Amino acid sequence: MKKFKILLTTLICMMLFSQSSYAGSERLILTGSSTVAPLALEIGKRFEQLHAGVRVDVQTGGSTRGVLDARSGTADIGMASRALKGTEQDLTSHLIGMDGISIILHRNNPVKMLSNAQIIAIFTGKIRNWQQVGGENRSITVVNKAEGHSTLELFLHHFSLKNSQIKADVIIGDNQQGIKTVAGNPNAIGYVSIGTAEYEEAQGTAIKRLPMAGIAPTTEQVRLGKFPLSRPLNLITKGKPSSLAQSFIDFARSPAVRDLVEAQFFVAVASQH
Amino acid sequence: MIWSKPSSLLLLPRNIDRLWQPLLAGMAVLCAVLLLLIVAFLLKEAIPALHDGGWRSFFNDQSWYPLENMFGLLPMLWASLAIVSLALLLAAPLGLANALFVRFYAPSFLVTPYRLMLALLAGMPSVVYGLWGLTVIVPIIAAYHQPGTSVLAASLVLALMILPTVALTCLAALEAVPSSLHAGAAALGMSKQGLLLGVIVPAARYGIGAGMVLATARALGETMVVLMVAGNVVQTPHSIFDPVRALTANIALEMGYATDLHRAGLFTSGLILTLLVLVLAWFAARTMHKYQYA
Amino acid sequence: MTINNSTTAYTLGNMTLGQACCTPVPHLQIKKLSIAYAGNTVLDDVSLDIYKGCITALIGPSGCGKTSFLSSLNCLLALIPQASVTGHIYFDRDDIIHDAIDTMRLRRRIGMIFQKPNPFPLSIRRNLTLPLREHGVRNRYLLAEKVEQALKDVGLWDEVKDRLDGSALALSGGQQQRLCIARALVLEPEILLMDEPCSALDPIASGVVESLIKRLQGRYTVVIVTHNLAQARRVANYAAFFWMKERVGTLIEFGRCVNVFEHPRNPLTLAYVRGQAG
Amino acid sequence: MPERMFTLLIWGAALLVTGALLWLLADTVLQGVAHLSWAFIVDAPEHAGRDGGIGPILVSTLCILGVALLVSLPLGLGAAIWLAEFSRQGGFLGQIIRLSLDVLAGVPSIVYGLFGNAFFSLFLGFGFSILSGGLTLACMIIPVFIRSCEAGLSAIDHGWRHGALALGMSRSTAVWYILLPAAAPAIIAGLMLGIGRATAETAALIFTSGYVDRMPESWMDSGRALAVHIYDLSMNVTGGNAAAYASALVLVTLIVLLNVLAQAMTDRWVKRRIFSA
Repeated sequence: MKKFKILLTTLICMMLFSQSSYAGSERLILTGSSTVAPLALEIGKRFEQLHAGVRVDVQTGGSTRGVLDARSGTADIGMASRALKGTEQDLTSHLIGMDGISIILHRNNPVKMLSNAQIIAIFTGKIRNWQQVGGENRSITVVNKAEGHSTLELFLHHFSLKNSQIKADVIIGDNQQGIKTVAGNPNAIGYVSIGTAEYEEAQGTAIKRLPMAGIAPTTEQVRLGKFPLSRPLNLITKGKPSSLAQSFIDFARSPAVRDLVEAQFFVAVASQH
Repeated sequence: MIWSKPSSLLLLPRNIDRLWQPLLAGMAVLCAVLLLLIVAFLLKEAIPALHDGGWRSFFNDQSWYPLENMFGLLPMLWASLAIVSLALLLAAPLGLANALFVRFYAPSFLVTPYRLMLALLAGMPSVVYGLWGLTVIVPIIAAYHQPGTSVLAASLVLALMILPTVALTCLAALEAVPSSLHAGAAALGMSKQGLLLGVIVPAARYGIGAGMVLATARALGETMVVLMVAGNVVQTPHSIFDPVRALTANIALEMGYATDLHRAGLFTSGLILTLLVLVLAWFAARTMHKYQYA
Repeated sequence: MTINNSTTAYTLGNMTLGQACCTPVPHLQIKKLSIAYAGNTVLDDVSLDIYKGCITALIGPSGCGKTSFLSSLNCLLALIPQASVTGHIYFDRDDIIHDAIDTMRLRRRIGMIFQKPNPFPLSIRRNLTLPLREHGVRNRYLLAEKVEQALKDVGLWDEVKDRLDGSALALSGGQQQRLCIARALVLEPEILLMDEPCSALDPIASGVVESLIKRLQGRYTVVIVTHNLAQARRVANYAAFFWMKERVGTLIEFGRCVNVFEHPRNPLTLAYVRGQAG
Repeated sequence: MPERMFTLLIWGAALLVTGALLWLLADTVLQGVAHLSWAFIVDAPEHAGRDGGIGPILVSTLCILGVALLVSLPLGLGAAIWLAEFSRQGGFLGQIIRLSLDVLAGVPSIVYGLFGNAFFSLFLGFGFSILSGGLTLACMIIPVFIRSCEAGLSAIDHGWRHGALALGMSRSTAVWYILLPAAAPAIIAGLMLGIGRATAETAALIFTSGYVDRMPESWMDSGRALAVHIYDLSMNVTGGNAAAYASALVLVTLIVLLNVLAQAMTDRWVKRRIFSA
């Protein structure tokens, strides 16, 4: 009985202590795009080092979620891998980088190039074998994204497709899952963020990016504004952000994080000027 | 005298039970109210999708494309049912056979380790089954039929996952059969096979049945395994190699990203799942009821 | 009729053998008692006095409501859902059926021994100290003293004094039943209700318990249900004979043990005690 | 069907199942051990979990489990005691509560996740946090725990109950000193079932306790559970399989250890009940 009481007291003390430590520190909550999240996480870590007592929590949830959380106040800052839509003009976006969307194949797939028409035919199920586009005699595994991701929306918009037209074999959630799926299947075709794909390739993952409309899917082409399927990476706030959020946004847009942005293979805004 | 003898028996409000009873009753009611709370919150979140006859779209729409405001749940419902029934088709006979093995065939030195193994695997997290299915079963199926993630993969892993539970519940039901029945049948000169199939298994049928229903409920509610190995493509399955998305996987996959009507749609599928489980629980309770009075 | 606190009847001590006082003063008065389960009457219209310091045996065939009658005396019947009791049971001026009484206190004063020995799954010592603590005895020395005395009273002390902290469930059936009696005695009750206390025991253990019951006479008021007519005859001062009439149990005859067994007034009683019916 | 065929069939089924299960077990243990080290257990994850360890995740997992048990144990035990010892037999309230508990026990974990997200995270404003996750898990294990405890209490010989009451003991005393220790095996079984379910749970935690794989600093911080980490590594992280298997091994070992611990603690409790004077 005595031991139990001691245990209970300790627990309560721990709770009080942790509560007070929580109250003493400032916290920034970022939610939204899974494309921006890894970058925001890295920026957050550096930001924490510079600002003692600040904790930056990053949760993924898709661009639309980021927009809505910023609007509702659930998050201090939303993350979106797209521009704000017409219905979202009540919010403010802060550009922190640029990214593109690239078609990816398994590294061992001999196919070097696909035209837009071929891509559409593959994703709508009209072409079902790699032989039809100059590859080996294998059936194609189409990897599509789950609804709610801006990557999917941009891809569909670019090729003027509806999601219901796509005949997918596998549906994936995050960029990383798409890359893992394609890397594990020699017959797969998918599309992911260029930044994520370049990062993964640098890590030795067995994927390759395909040029689109003859333009190589690289950070360089996105920077030059030549790559057709490119998009802004934004931080979203409602009204005037808190001073902490403002300093985080300023920090994320400053040259101080340029190496982080480039390490994730995105185009840093600071370099555009 | 340490305590004085009560001069009267008249009630004094000293009884400690009077303190505990309402407290404990309150706890019990609180636990039960949880069900109401869950249903209420699911309904509250699902209302935007249900009102104005919106619920009809869940059954009338062709398929699930929230971006295009199509909320047909039927393909996923069929997928869930296909996966579960195939898994049960595999797990039920194998589980029963394993229970018979442990009870009547296994050499005595094997019985305890075998039971331990079953108990350990029954407690294995489903995400571990999913991980194993994703890295072992899916590539094997993919070698025969792309992409590997399919109804078959999900059913196989799910069957393996519920097998220990099925075997253990069947075993419990078999052990509940009185041994006098055993001796009686053996005295009639019945063969072991005749004894098991003709006497023991029928005598244990209600216990076995209830175990199966519980296993079905568990398989139907399982999320991680189907999310990881079924492929998650929304379509009505036409072959066991088709990748499909189950109702539970749909919630797990899209919940983090869903907003507005889409989110409401996911809560609706949660409601439908709960309803399915309710029916199964009622069924199991009825089976058990029969069992008690058989 | 009230209990005099100063009498020595309730102090513990080595019990003496042989006849002690058995005065025909009613300790419990039962008036027109009827018991029904879910509307089916099982015992109808029983009126009976239980005499102070005497052993009263309840005899009769199975199912005639003897056990129900016994459990109504300490309000244990109220635990069974749908059981209803009508009539009056007077104890210490209170009607325990109709007055708002503290059943916990009532049961401390009216102990009960069950057919199947039911020592708690605790140590032998704890079986005795737990009820004492519940009723406010906290002093360690006093507890130890009372435990020893109770065990000596039931003749168990020499058998278990070396293993008081061993599990009570390790005792033999007869020892368990004596422990249960000790557990009831340690609370210094006034009345002991015994529901076939020997029927689950072997003949030797049964003999030991029976002699123990006999020694309780004069110090406690005992009501004992038994199917063993010879035993009833050996231990009881009074006997009550119950019988089923049209599926409803009722009291046929009550009187001094000798009278009921030797010169019954009712032919049914005669047939039963002679072994011709029941 | 000849007798021998049937025997062969039974043995075949046993071998098949044992083979498959041992395959799974061996894979988990062998692949897990290959990546396992002390550093893996205490370090923080790096590169999305490819490198580094699972230290903060282990802490989050135990915190979530702690919250779940702290809430569900007293509540569940109290409810079970009321159902078994205080409620009127065949009473209306008792029946309703039992029925809803049966339904709750069958509700899929993902539905608990939906509820936890809507109720704890959003309605009560706990956000993605260890508190939300723990409370959601508590809701999930309470029905299983109650039913197990109640079954254990109901299976106890009525003689003890009557004996205690006939001695003028209160029901509360009888429950605390006699019935609970006697029902201890069933209570541990329920506890183990609950711990097993809570530790293994993934789906209900994704939307309640969240993904953050850093060391939690308060109950309101988001914390990634081990099961969620395994899911993330296997689905989202290229080259994460080795770490996933190592985490899986840690998770399974953790569940076994917690079971042993629960068993030992209950044993001690029962002994104290028997022997303290």
